[in-house]
Amino acid sequence: MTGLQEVSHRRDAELKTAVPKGEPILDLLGLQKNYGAVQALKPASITFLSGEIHAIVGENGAGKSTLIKLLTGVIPRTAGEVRWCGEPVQLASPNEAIARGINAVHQEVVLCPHLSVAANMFLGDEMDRNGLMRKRAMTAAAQGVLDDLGFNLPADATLGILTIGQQQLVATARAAMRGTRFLIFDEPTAYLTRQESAQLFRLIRRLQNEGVTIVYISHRLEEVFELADRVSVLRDGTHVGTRRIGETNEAELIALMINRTIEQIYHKEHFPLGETIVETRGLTGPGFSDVSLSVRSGEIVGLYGLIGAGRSEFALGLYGRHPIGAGEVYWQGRKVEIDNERKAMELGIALAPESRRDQGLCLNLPIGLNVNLPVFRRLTRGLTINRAEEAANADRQIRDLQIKTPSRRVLASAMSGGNQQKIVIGKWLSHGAKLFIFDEPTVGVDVGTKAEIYRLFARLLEQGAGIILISSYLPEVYELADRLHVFRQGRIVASHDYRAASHEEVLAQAINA
Amino acid sequence: QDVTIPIIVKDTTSFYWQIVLAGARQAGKDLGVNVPELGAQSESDINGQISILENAVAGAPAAVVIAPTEFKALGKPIDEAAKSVPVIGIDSAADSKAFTSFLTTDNVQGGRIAADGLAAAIKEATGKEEGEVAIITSLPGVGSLDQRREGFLDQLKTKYPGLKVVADKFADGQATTGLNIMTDLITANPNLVGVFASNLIMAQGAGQAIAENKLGDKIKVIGFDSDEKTVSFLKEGVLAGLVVQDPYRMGYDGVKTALAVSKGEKVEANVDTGANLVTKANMADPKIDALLNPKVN
Amino acid sequence: MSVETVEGSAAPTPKRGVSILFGLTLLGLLLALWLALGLATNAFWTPNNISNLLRQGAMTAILAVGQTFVIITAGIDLSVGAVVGFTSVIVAWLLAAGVPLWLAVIATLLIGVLIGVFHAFGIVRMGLPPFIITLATLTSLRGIGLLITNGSTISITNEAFTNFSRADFLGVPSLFWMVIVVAIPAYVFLHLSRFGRYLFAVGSNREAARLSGVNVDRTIYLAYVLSSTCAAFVGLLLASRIGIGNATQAEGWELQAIASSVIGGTSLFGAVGSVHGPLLGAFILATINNGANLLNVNSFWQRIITGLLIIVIVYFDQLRRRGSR
Amino acid sequence: MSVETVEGSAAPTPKRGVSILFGLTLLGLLLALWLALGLATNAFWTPNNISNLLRQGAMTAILAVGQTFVIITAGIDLSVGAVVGFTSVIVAWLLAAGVPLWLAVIATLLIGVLIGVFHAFGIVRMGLPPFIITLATLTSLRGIGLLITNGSTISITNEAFTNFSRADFLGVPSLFWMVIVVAIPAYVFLHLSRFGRYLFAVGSNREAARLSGVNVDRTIYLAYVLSSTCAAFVGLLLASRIGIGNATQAEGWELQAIASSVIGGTSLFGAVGSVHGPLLGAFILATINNGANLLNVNSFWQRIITGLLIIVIVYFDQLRRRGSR
Ligand SMILES: Nc1ncnc2c1ncn2[C@@H]1O[C@H](COP(=O)(O)OP(=O)(O)OP(=O)(O)O)[C@@H](O)[C@H]1O
Ligand SMILES: Nc1ncnc2c1ncn2[C@@H]1O[C@H](COP(=O)(O)OP(=O)(O)OP(=O)(O)O)[C@@H](O)[C@H]1O
Ligand SMILES: O[C@H]1[C@H](O)[C@@H](O)OC[C@H]1O
Ligand SMILES: [Mg+2]
Ligand SMILES: [Mg+2]
Repeated sequence: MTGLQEVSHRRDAELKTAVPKGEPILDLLGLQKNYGAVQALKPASITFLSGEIHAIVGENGAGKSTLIKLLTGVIPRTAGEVRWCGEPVQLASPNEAIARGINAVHQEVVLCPHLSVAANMFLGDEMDRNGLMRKRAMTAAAQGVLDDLGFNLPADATLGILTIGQQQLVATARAAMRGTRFLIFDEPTAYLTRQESAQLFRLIRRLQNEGVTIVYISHRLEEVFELADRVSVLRDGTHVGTRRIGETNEAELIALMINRTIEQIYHKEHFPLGETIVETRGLTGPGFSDVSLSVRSGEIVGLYGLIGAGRSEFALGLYGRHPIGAGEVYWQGRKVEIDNERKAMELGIALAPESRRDQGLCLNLPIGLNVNLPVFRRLTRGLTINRAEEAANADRQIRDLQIKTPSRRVLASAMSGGNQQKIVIGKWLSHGAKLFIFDEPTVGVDVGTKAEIYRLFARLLEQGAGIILISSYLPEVYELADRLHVFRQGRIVASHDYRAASHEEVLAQAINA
Repeated sequence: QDVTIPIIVKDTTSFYWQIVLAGARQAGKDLGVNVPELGAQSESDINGQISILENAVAGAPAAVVIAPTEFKALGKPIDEAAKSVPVIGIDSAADSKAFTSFLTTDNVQGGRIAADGLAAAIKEATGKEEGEVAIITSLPGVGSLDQRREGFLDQLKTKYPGLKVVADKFADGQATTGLNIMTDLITANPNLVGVFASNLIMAQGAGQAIAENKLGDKIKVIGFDSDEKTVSFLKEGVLAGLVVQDPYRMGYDGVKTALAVSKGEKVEANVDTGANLVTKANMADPKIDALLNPKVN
Repeated sequence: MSVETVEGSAAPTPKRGVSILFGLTLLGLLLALWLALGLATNAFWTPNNISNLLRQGAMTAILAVGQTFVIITAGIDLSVGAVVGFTSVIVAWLLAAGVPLWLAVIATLLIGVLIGVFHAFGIVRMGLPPFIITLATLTSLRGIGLLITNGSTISITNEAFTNFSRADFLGVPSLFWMVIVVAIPAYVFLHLSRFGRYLFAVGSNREAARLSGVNVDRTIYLAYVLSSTCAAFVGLLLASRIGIGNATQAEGWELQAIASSVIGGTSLFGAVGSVHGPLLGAFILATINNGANLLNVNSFWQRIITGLLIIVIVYFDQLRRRGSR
Repeated sequence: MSVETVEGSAAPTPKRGVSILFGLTLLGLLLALWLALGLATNAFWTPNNISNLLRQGAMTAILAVGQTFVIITAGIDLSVGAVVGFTSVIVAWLLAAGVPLWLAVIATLLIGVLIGVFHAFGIVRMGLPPFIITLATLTSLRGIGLLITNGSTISITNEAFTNFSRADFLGVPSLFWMVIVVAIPAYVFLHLSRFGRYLFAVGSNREAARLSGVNVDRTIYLAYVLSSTCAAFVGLLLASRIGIGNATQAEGWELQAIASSVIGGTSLFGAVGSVHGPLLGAFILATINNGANLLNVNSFWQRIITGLLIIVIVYFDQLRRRGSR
């Protein structure tokens, strides 16, 4: 026995008493959740069958994560009933859910940044002997699980130094190890590339084979069709239907989700390329080296690579957040030293960073303040801020990006994941920059809004800006980038013009296959 | 200067103890003795003073002069110290028979003197030893302040039954708190005729309240110890009187006695350095004037 | 911070009977206290006592406002009490040395600015925790003040200066006017200017603020300078009020200031706070003391009651905040 | 959080010359201090003085360990000084009432436990900020202690009890043995048991800990109970050392304890800390005082130097930590 099997031996024991495959294991009867006046989940009734992979889709703010939080005892329900193996259950605390073998990988990584990877994986379920923890054994076991899953991560590293994508892998490994009967994934592939996603899918199928029931939430419909047995759709907190996967198609799901159709997700307009806005020559810094690329007015430059390939680090370096070791940056033909973020902003660079929680948002502050943060200087009249303009700018971004909120005064933390992501994007849209760097801009954003965001990109290009688009979702960079650079271990290993290489080629270059 | 005689006061941050230290310093100069000046950061820091005593003894001095912060608590540590060096007590007593010599004012007596002074001032203003009075103590749990309060209250009870204590307040060692308490006392007790502010800081705070409200004629305040500020209050009639001790002499004679002891000379076991009531009337006396203007530095 | 984002944590739901109290804002609680004291004592609502009360809360109130700027950035300034004592010495010393009043005042405020700069330098450049650098200045400043005064006090003979704190203007004590003089610009700064927004952003997520182009270092300098300058200003007021410079005064006022701020709803985790909150907090504390004195509550009971009232008031305020979410 | 996760912030890189100092751990810095004092004074390395030093640091050290548990959960316990004073009164009172020593000791420790339970209750059930609830007990406990003693002191006549703090065992002062008696289980608890790990988890991300099935409430109870119990234990030691019960003792020790903890590397944002750090911090502070006394430094200069040394020591320690990342 190695890795995952070893630590999940309990699973076998528990599954002996399990509900037969295909029978209802978890029944929701009129389950409901209100946050104050907000009805996040209107009475919903869904049945999960033992051993199935059940996908849940819906627009941002539709109530998917809320549903998950109810099932895992994170938040108390407002009304309704939950039946577990036919018995009504309270699910009043995470403990209760865990005890029944229900576990989740939440949309926002909820782990302890100060603890090691192994400590996080075993948190709440430590191995000990005579009251003393067996730290070495836990590290070894955790490493075994990570290796077994094909995640290239050190079990003894402090979690906080990992990138957000890597942290998500840890959360996945942790849940896989502990979700003994019912396992929920809330957008697990948000920060993952195809390569890592494939590993995850293998894991999910393996768990299914072991008899675990899986709930899978994603905005990527192709994943839903690849994995799921059945799919439920939420719209505005209402359960609008459940379909067998073989009996539906993308168009129907989208129609159910947003009550209208979308002709084209990847809204791409080609503009005549203008003068070069920025050019890097042999740029080297922490996490990337010898990166030479240029961005022209009207151009989208895509960066693709696996987790940890150094794309985000390059963006932060260019933006002046991290020190540059070697190489030059030319801004509109002039050599510049960008040694802090403000200098970058003054030149006309905007960066929407990849981690909304750590870098993008002031979570316990209002949406309005978050959206306006980069532009307060412009909103200032004399000593004070022009409150009318402040409100107008915030409201405009909320409208343009369809951020689902009653008011700009609501705290960012009360937004659904996708809506938070839209705030991160919205911060920069009115900044009037020349060069926009979007690092994973559509993570967790629903298809409808995605199309809207791409339209906004086009508007920026039309105004003469250039865009660096970093994405782990190959179709996105592939369909949008005029020029696509593939990163591997901090270097550009290949560059392609618009759609010049196939998906497979690009992927192979990224993983050095 | 091979002979070292440390002096340990209660609290180095108050003027009173600076005068003691000045006296000790002068004695050191006059007698050719090295006098480290030690003390805790607050009069209520008993543990701090014990530590300082331990450290001082560790340096193997010729003798130690100490003003114990607390009667009972310093007893054993002084016994302990006296096993290796002669110990001279000043200012306040301790529960120890180990003092070779002891130079002090009696704080209970100081409280009685304050009561006498207050009664006299009230009588002068109203013609009778009657009315409502109050006492403000800077900090609870400080031995010498407790003794003054005790002496004051006892003297009122036995000698001046007409003076009724309507408020018995403890502050937090801050002049501003003394000031606030005093203004509130004035508001809440319109018939107040006298107050005992039992140390320097409280006398400053209470005096300020009297000055602000120009009540020097109506409410008589007796303070304890003196500095430039309280002396000027006395001159202006804001304060009716001050009980003053002779800290300079305690410091000077403390070191002098300690040196004598270390040389094996015979010294007096108990010296009363005296407490006096100072009023506007007697403040010009040369003897009093010397007490009010010690040669600090 | 994690603590902030906990959702649906076991917030006890208010019970029926006492529900009126739960709906009260902090201002309501203060007024309720005043009402109760008015009923319990004759002296409370006299003009004289109201003046006293306004004077008594004034200095803590100003300190608390300054402190709040720092706390909003998720920092802390333990030095303010020491700065008050120290600057009272500085101004007394300068006046004693014959420096003209206006110059002495400006010089003292400048000292406040410098202390704040030093704190921010320690935090930003040397990477020290705010707790440590301000604790260090707390300790050192008292030492320097004691050295200057040789452990004693410096009397202030300048009548104009010492009369100031006693004076009234339009029937309101000058000390309270000083609160207004500080509070209005503070309000404009914190709630209406972009720098105020930056304080919140830095306190909420330093990295996000930085990537949004906020000059995080400068924001931190600003916060600590404002706090120390408020403290130096209070040092002037204190010197004027008690007519002396004394380095050991204002001991423990940092805790009073922080407590006022937290009672006023500021979160020690940063990013939550206002200007009016700490003012209310400071006057709630002052009212408790004033009331206890008027009621002639035993000094020891007074401490016990103060502790209990703090719990009760903050509890009600927390409930209201939760309820309104 | 945000503050913690900032990477590669402008950490000034150590310059050549002084680089040896930068490599020193906190223990190294303490030893360097001892070495320097040994060279500067004859008295430092005498057995008598070492005993003194060990005694003088002991009480703060124990308080700092207790405090560290709380700080690791991102909390704070301002009450510890007051608890020390209060429990010194309790034990003196019980002994004066003729209660047998063993019972008095146990009862006093139980009072410590109860105070901790009350704090955790306020935080967990009433939703009060730790700063507020512990500040409130700080205030109230002193009041209750003063009421019990009527503002004065209670003498302890039990010789066995008062001799304890003066005794030595194997040439080491009993007070220092008490540090060891606390530190070893504390180490096992914090670094080797799962409960210790939960403290870190709760401080790092309360929500994550909760979702992992960690009993967050119980963990918080544990932390505050440990802190108060350590404080009650120190109250016993203090009562033994000064031979009286006095409610106003140990004033400001909470700051000493927190400072020792932070000097020892604990982060006030939670989730960073150890048992040995606060011990070293406490003995560094004790050494500074002891050394200044031996060197006969003027007590005002002593404060100034203490402040500066705190800055220097923490600065070096920060540099080393950063460097080693
Ligand atoms: N803590 C909260 N307080 C108030 N409202 C909340 C809170 N959390 C979520 N909501 C609201 O509940 C609704 C549903 O949110 P939820 O997170 O379930 O959406 P979701 O379907 O997961 O969306 P996404 O695809 O963006 O993740 C949203 O309108 C959201 O604003
Ligand atoms: N603070 C840090 N300390 C050490 N290494 C780091 C740190 N931050 C990032 N790295 C490493 O730098 C490399 C580049 O990471 P980066 O985040 O730029 O990758 P990426 O291509 O954007 O991938 P991702 O999808 O994970 O964001 C990775 O190996 C990462 O582990
Ligand atoms: O005599 C002194 C007293 O012992 C101390 O407590 O306060 C200063 C002096 O009055
Ligand atoms: Mg969601
Ligand atoms: Mg990235």
